[in-house]
Amino acid sequence: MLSALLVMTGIALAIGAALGYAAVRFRVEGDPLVEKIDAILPQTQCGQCGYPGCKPYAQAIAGGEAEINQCPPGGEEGIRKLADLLGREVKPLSEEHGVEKPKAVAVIDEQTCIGCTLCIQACPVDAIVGAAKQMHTVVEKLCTGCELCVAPCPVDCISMVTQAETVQTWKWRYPVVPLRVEGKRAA
Amino acid sequence: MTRQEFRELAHNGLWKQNPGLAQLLGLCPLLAISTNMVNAVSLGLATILVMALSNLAVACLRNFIPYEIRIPVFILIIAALVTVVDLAFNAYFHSLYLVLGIFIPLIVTNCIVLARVEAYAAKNPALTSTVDAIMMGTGLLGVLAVLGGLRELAASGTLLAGIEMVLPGASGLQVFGDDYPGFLLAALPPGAFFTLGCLIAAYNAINQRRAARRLQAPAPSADGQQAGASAPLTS
Amino acid sequence: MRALRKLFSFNGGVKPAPHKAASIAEPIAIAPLPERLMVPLWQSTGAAALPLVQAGDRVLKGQRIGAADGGLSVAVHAPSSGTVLEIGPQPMAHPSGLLAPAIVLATDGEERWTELEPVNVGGTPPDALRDILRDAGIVGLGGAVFPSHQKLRPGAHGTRTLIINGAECEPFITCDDMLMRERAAGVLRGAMLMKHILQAREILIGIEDNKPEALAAMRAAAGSEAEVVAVPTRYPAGGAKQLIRVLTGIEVPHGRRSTDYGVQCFNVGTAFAIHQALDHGQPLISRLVTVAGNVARPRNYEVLIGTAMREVVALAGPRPDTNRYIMGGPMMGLPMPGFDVPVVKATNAILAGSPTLFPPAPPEQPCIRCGDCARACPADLQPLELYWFSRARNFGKAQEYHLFDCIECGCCAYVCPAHIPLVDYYRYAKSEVWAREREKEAADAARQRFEFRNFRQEREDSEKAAKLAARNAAAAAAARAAADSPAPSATAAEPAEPAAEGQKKALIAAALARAQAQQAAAPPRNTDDLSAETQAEIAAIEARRQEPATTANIAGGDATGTSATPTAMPAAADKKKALIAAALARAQAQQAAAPPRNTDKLSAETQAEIAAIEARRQQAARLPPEPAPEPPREPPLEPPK
Amino acid sequence: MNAELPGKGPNAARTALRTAAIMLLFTLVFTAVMAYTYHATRPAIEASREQEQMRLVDEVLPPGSYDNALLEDYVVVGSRPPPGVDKGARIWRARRAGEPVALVIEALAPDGYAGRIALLVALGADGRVSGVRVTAHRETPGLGDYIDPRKDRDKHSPWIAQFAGRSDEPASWLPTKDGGTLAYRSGATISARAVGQAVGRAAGWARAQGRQLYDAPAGSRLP
Amino acid sequence: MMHSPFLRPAPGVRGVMLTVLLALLPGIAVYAWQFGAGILVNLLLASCTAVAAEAAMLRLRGRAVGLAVGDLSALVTAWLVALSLPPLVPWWLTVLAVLIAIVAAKHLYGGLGQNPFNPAMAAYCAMIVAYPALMSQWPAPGQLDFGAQLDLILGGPRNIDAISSATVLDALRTGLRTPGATVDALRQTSPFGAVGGSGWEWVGAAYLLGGFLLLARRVITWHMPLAFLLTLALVSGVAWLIHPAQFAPPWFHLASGGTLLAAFFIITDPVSGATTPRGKLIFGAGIALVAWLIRSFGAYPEGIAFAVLLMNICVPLIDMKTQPPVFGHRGGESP
Amino acid sequence: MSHYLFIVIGAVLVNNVVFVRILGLCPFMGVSKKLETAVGMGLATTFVLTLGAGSSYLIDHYLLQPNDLAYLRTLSFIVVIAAIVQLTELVIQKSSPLLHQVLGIYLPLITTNCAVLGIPLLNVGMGHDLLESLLFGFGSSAGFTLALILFAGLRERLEGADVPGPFKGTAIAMITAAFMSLAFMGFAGLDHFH
Ligand SMILES: Cc1cc2nc3c(=O)[nH]c(=O)nc-3n(C[C@H](O)[C@H](O)[C@H](O)COP(=O)(O)O)c2cc1C
Ligand SMILES: Cc1cc2nc3c(=O)[nH]c(=O)nc-3n(C[C@H](O)[C@H](O)[C@H](O)COP(=O)(O)O)c2cc1C
Ligand SMILES: Cc1cc2nc3c(=O)[nH]c(=O)nc-3n(C[C@H](O)[C@H](O)[C@H](O)COP(=O)(O)O)c2cc1C
Ligand SMILES: Cc1cc2nc3c(=O)[nH]c(=O)nc-3n(C[C@H](O)[C@H](O)[C@H](O)CO)c2cc1C
Ligand code: SF4
Ligand code: SF4
Ligand code: SF4
Ligand code: SF4
Ligand code: FES
Repeated sequence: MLSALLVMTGIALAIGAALGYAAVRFRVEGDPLVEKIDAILPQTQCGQCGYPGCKPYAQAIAGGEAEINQCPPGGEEGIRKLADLLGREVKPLSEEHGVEKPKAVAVIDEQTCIGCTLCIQACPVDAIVGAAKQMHTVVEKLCTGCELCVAPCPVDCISMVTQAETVQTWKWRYPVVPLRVEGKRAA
Repeated sequence: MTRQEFRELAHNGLWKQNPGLAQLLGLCPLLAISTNMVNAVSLGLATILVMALSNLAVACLRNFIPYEIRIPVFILIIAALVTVVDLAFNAYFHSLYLVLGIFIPLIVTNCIVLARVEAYAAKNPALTSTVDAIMMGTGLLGVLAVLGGLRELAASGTLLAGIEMVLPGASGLQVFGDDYPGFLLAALPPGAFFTLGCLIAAYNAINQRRAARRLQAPAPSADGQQAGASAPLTS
Repeated sequence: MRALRKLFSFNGGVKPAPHKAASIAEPIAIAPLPERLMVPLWQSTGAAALPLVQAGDRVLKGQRIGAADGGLSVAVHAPSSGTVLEIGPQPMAHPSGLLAPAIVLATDGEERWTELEPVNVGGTPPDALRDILRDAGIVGLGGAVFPSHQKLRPGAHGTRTLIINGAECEPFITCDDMLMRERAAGVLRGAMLMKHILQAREILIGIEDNKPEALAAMRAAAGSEAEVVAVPTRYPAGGAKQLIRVLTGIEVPHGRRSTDYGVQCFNVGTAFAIHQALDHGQPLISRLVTVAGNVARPRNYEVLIGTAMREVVALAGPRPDTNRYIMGGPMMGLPMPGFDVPVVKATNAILAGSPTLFPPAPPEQPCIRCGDCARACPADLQPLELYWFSRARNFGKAQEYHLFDCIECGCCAYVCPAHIPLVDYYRYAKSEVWAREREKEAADAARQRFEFRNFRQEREDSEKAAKLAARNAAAAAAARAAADSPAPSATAAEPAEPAAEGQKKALIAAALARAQAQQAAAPPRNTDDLSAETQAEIAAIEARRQEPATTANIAGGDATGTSATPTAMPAAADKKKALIAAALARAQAQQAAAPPRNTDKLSAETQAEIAAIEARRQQAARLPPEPAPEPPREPPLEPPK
Repeated sequence: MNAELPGKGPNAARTALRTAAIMLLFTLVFTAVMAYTYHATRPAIEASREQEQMRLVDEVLPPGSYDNALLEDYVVVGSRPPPGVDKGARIWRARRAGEPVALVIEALAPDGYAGRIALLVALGADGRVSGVRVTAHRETPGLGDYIDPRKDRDKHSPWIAQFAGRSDEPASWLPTKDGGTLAYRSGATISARAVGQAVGRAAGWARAQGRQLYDAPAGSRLP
Repeated sequence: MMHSPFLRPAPGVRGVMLTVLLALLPGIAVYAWQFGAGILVNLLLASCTAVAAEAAMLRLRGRAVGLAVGDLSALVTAWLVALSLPPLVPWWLTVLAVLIAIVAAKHLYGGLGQNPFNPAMAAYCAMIVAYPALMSQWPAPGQLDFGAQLDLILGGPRNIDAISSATVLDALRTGLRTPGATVDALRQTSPFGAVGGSGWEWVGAAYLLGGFLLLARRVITWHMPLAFLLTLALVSGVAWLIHPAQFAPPWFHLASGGTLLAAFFIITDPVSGATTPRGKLIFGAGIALVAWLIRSFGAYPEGIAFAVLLMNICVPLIDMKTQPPVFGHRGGESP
Repeated sequence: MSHYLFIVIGAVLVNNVVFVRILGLCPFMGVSKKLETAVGMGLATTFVLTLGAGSSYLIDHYLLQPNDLAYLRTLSFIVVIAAIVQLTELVIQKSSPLLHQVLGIYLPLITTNCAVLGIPLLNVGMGHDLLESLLFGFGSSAGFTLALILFAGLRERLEGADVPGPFKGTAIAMITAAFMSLAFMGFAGLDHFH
């Protein structure tokens, strides 16, 4: 009994001291992971993930507080990349945070706009131009489609318009694989 | 603890976060010891015991454990409890002890034990922590039992052979006839991997079908539940 | 005869049946002038041309009707004289089936040329020559429609060898063959001009050895000026990299330009077009097109750009079961979405297809990894791996396996026993990768702008810290006053309350009425103290407002057109261009004055816009926080924080 | 194990001391728990172990045939083991009223199909084999593992039982196929041959030793 | 919509598989001639099971059944399973093996083209591990008439010593465990023919013929068979030269067991094998090396099946590391 | 000499930790989705396990056995291994930031790899001496690394396969592991030929 206590005391003392010392001496500084995660997020800054922007969400993921499937604009592809980076399982987009939509841009109905500047303040990427009491316009190229400007508008003049394909932005379709028989799923 | 909490813990441990099927933790004993049902269930019980004790101990002591040495302390606690269980098996179920071999000491590194201690017991009160451990352990035990049963049945056509090691006087079942040629592979490592793979697939299939049904059921109202309840009968 | 040149060879390749004899039986014919010509604005790899005419304008043959926009763009010209009917979305010779902006001409049958100015090549500096070629609309006629003026820049170490590509390796196509037979002198003259511009030392003309007449004609024309080399017939010997390899032994890796290796390669048609552009001042308004396949009289025609394909094929007598057109050869050609798409500069052949001639592809079977594709691939790729990863949408891996080295020659799909449309998978993967790159760029830009905005807000906050107290007081007073007014201070963001709802409606009605009134009564507005920039912006927006029917709303319901959007109508585009130019100038001036900011990486245009916004901000900061000169106009909202 | 804890001041030494002290406390408490359990269960464990060994011995030697404390009455084989016997093996002596009854030898067959086969051979004082048991082997399951009676499909007359009572010349303990007298199962001759030869060698050696093995003092080591 | 290339002369997967089946016919004929028609029963049994299993799996997975069954790949697998099992195994063993091949090794991975392991060899390995006794009962040529064979296949009583004469590899492996035995002495005994096992030499020659057909029809390339046979000859030759009493000579290794069947029909399985030229050489050589090791030192007499599976495991890495240089990246003649 | 060779061959191939001894499966399943991470995890485990095997032997041989403290094995081994993990991390962090970047995130995971405790316990059970313990530890972890890398290669390829729905993900990975362990059974016997 005594020998047991002595032996374990020795081991514990050595290890406890070493770890306690090490814990203070070699603190891990900074977290490059956040940058890597942030680089994957779409930077829409829409807050649908439940965080006030992409960077905070990235920090939350890195800190283990958030799941990787909370960003609807990033969609399935984004989740896949995050899973890859973090070595986690791919999951479907969390329903409570929204659904993946085709990219849209905000369009201000200029007839209706009263120039209140509320949307300008809401837009996280300065994509809206206009001054007080001037009707405002969205610079299409800069708009990330975050929809943050839609709610604040007092006259509901902002609508989200999905972007149509042009010949230049057209993507080749996934070649259809005609292997599956419709309606013949396993019962 | 409320009923609701209890059900939540039970559902998590038994199904949603099942260690063997969903979290894929504690795989080594799961695969190595499930050659027959008796071994599997025995190790499962031992694991439940260790998990419950260690969760209880950690939940009680959690306020005294400094953050920086929490993991060494957790390991210390688990290892001590495992040793206690190991000694107890050695003393009172000696033949079983011989069969389970190093897998009793290995409960220490069984990731699920440390995972539950770290993720649950370190943050929750004693009672719920213990329940959580028991539920998680039971989830693992369930998988162990199914896996052990399937493998034993395929390999030798028996069930619960060797039960006399635990319950003297009881005897196993010869399920298939005497001339069953036996599928030895099931008792070997490939059979373990394969059977667990199929169990996981079955688990996925059930979950997928449930999810599909939930999608089909239009509203989460009373009739939605009804549709969900009647579906198993009709399908 | 010279001593035989040592030829090299490339791996892989296939030998499909040539099917060329039928269309070389008769000489090149000139296709008759159609009544209507559709000239797409987008006919080169870069951006679409900017239209220079408006609906109703009269144009002459060869008149420039679209100007190059950016380095990889070239001009487009009226193929014949007539009237501009409309400028707008039209069917396009593109597999997507999407409409693209085009200039539609009604021909007047007079074929009246605009004034043509031959160029004194010797006395013109190369840069000017390149500009002339750009404005003559010269692009590569070998299929890639890459602007030739860009390729005519000598590499870092000069260009040693100019290769003229007369290989024409695709089955069915014979337009280069016929061109070389009938217009060898012009081709050679074009080659000499390019040699001059590139300061190249030698010209090699590579022709597949199954075209003896073309070889003979070119040899006769070349004399000692150029070396005409017969190369073994094997598809894709005409691929630029493969031909360079065969003739010189040089392998040009992906991502490198052949000029870096002292070689440059042009199609024979391109050479001829350059000869016409420089020697006769004649822009690229027509090209040779092989019409073959399911037609009674396969033949080569000289066709005006913009002629509907249906009319061209009609000349060759299509058989009744013709169900589709293919632009290009059977290996690399693209299926056309309809019969009425126009001939474009990329149209080297139109193959009429029928269910028997080009039967629908057999169903795709699983890849059995037999490796036949890898053996056939002239780029030495592992097509099966590319396929595996493209199919799984694992584009990162596909790129690791050199997806972008694939030249889309189709050899792999040709030999694949599983009948997998391999090239389609690669095209799919490539366009997804490009789309992702665009998204990534957009995300990076958005991040920068977001960070910049946060930074600016902080700065403004601290600058205004002193004024804040006073302002708060004022705002509070205003709010109190507003609270007493008939419209209480409920915010519009609470739609649940019926009162708020009604109020919102009222507000909208009021705002609408105001806006309309504003429009009706010409602008006695409070814009007098705005800066020139802001005014320009507003003018642009006003202009847009005046034209409700313009831009994309008709095209496809998409959003407004910035200058890059091809759907912009000419007038709007012109106005916008002017505005943008102004903004640019302003921005540059501002940039010169202001300290460098973290927006430098943005495009000039975007920077201009940011500059405008900045200006506006400063403006707004100068304005009193609650200016309220017309109290009823400003709804009682929370003061900006 | 991460070192990512909140820094609690720069005094590393003090923190280290404090954590060490707590660690120590935990260690002491839990070591004490273990030590206590160990001492509490020790008798039961010893008993179980002996029981297990006796269970094996009982399988090769009828329990009533001797009256000494068999497990304490053994000699150890030296570093140069005799043929058929394991290095460092024990040989237990069963006696009735002090008279030799049987030897229980830890034997070894080095040439099984998949390596060594460990055996327990009981050799009566009359030179007859009393029983043989396989204690460890790696023979192919389903083919060569019939040498272990628990795996033998024929539960009524297990293969290994055929050694009991034999006193004939060990040289003939070969599979019938090799001209010996041993039966074998499903063509798996190697396992049978290996076991037979090992038993024969061990028994032959022990017989040749005569009473020497019984007379050596308990716990002594043979040269 | 239909895309380029618009010409597709390739024969289709069915054509490829049909060639393989045809190329197997000479081997099967000689097999039946030497060892009796029992093998034909097994082939039939395996084929029916394979087609049924393939169709059932496709249906379960909601795929078009006709096209995929029509590609004949299941038949190739079934024939190769039947040809690698001993010809007298009971019927249920053949059925079980084919089910493992088609269901577990092929369709759980998504069917044709996706399986990382050679289905036939996976089934063979599973069977030899599960039923080593049944799997080592090989008859001598001309030993049993068709009726007796049929009876055994249908599950009749098995008197092992009457029906089985261990294969030469087995005999060699076990024989060498007897102290003092030498290869030469052993080869005087019955199962050994002039070079390989008696009777098997002829079957091997017929497989060789089929292999040349596959080579001529470009269904397979020379890399794998050559690397495999050369390496096997090389390692066994070196060992034999060093210690002729303990190691069998190279021609014995080449002519016995499944060597020739494996060389042309099994290791060449395109789906589970390496695909790059260098990769194929490594793959073939690796199989030979591992197979020789297992034959000479391992617990199982015939190591080719395990060697194939083991090299299957390495295929992704081999393929990754042996990518041929892409056009322009050779670094050869650029200036 | 060949005795030591057999220990290594036996530990790497014949009694591969993962496929035959069935140890270390959680990281085997968890960290094998990408080749790079598999290599990192393998290297980290090899380092720690080899050291752990050696130091466990020393503790057992010089501290526990002389004092009849066999029951403290589990506890002392795991504590020492945890300490080794931690110290390795510190040493690497200080001496080679690059290596730390590669291995850093795997080190903490190693403590819950049951091979890390299982191999030292097996060492004791098999009565290995110091050199044998080290070789056995090294061989086993090399076997773990080999299994992990090969498995990761296969899994990367499997990502593209059209696996039936319920089998996607871990189920098919398990089945792949089953075939791999079947293949490794072919090595049976290679560690004790005559
Ligand atoms: C080994 C094991 C197998 C199980 N199999 C099933 C099953 O086949 N079907 C099922 O509905 N639940 C199964 N369960 C899950 C529990 O019964 C689960 O708690 C219960 O289904 C409640 O889930 P629900 O609230 O989502 O309906 C299983 C649990 C374990 C541990
Ligand atoms: C597979 C393939 C085949 C080609 N075949 C020819 C050809 O036969 N003749 C030709 O002029 N260009 C052919 N090209 C286009 C050339 O690669 C290259 O773009 C062209 O010769 C450059 O000349 P250009 O810029 O004048 O068009 C082919 C391209 C590819 C990818
Ligand atoms: C995979 C496999 C495992 C075998 N395992 C054993 C075994 O454990 N014991 C045994 O005696 N024979 C075993 N054998 C059988 C022997 O190889 C051999 O066939 C048998 O002993 C016949 O020996 P003979 O040559 O003396 O007739 C096995 C055979 C195979 C194919
Ligand atoms: C040359 C060649 C060899 C083949 N060899 C095998 C084989 O060894 N085992 C097998 O199951 N299938 C074989 N197949 C058939 C097919 O490739 C196999 O069923 C796939 O692995 C199933 O996906 C072969 C096919 C070809 C063309
Ligand atoms: S949901 Fe996505 S895009 Fe929106 S803020 Fe969160 S991370 Fe950014
Ligand atoms: S304009 Fe609206 S939708 Fe677009 S980025 Fe700004 S706030 Fe988001
Ligand atoms: S040719 Fe077709 S089937 Fe063969 S490997 Fe290539 S893609 Fe696969
Ligand atoms: S299409 Fe691409 S992958 Fe296919 S053969 Fe041509 S270059 Fe190779
Ligand atoms: S249980 Fe063995 S590693 Fe997790």
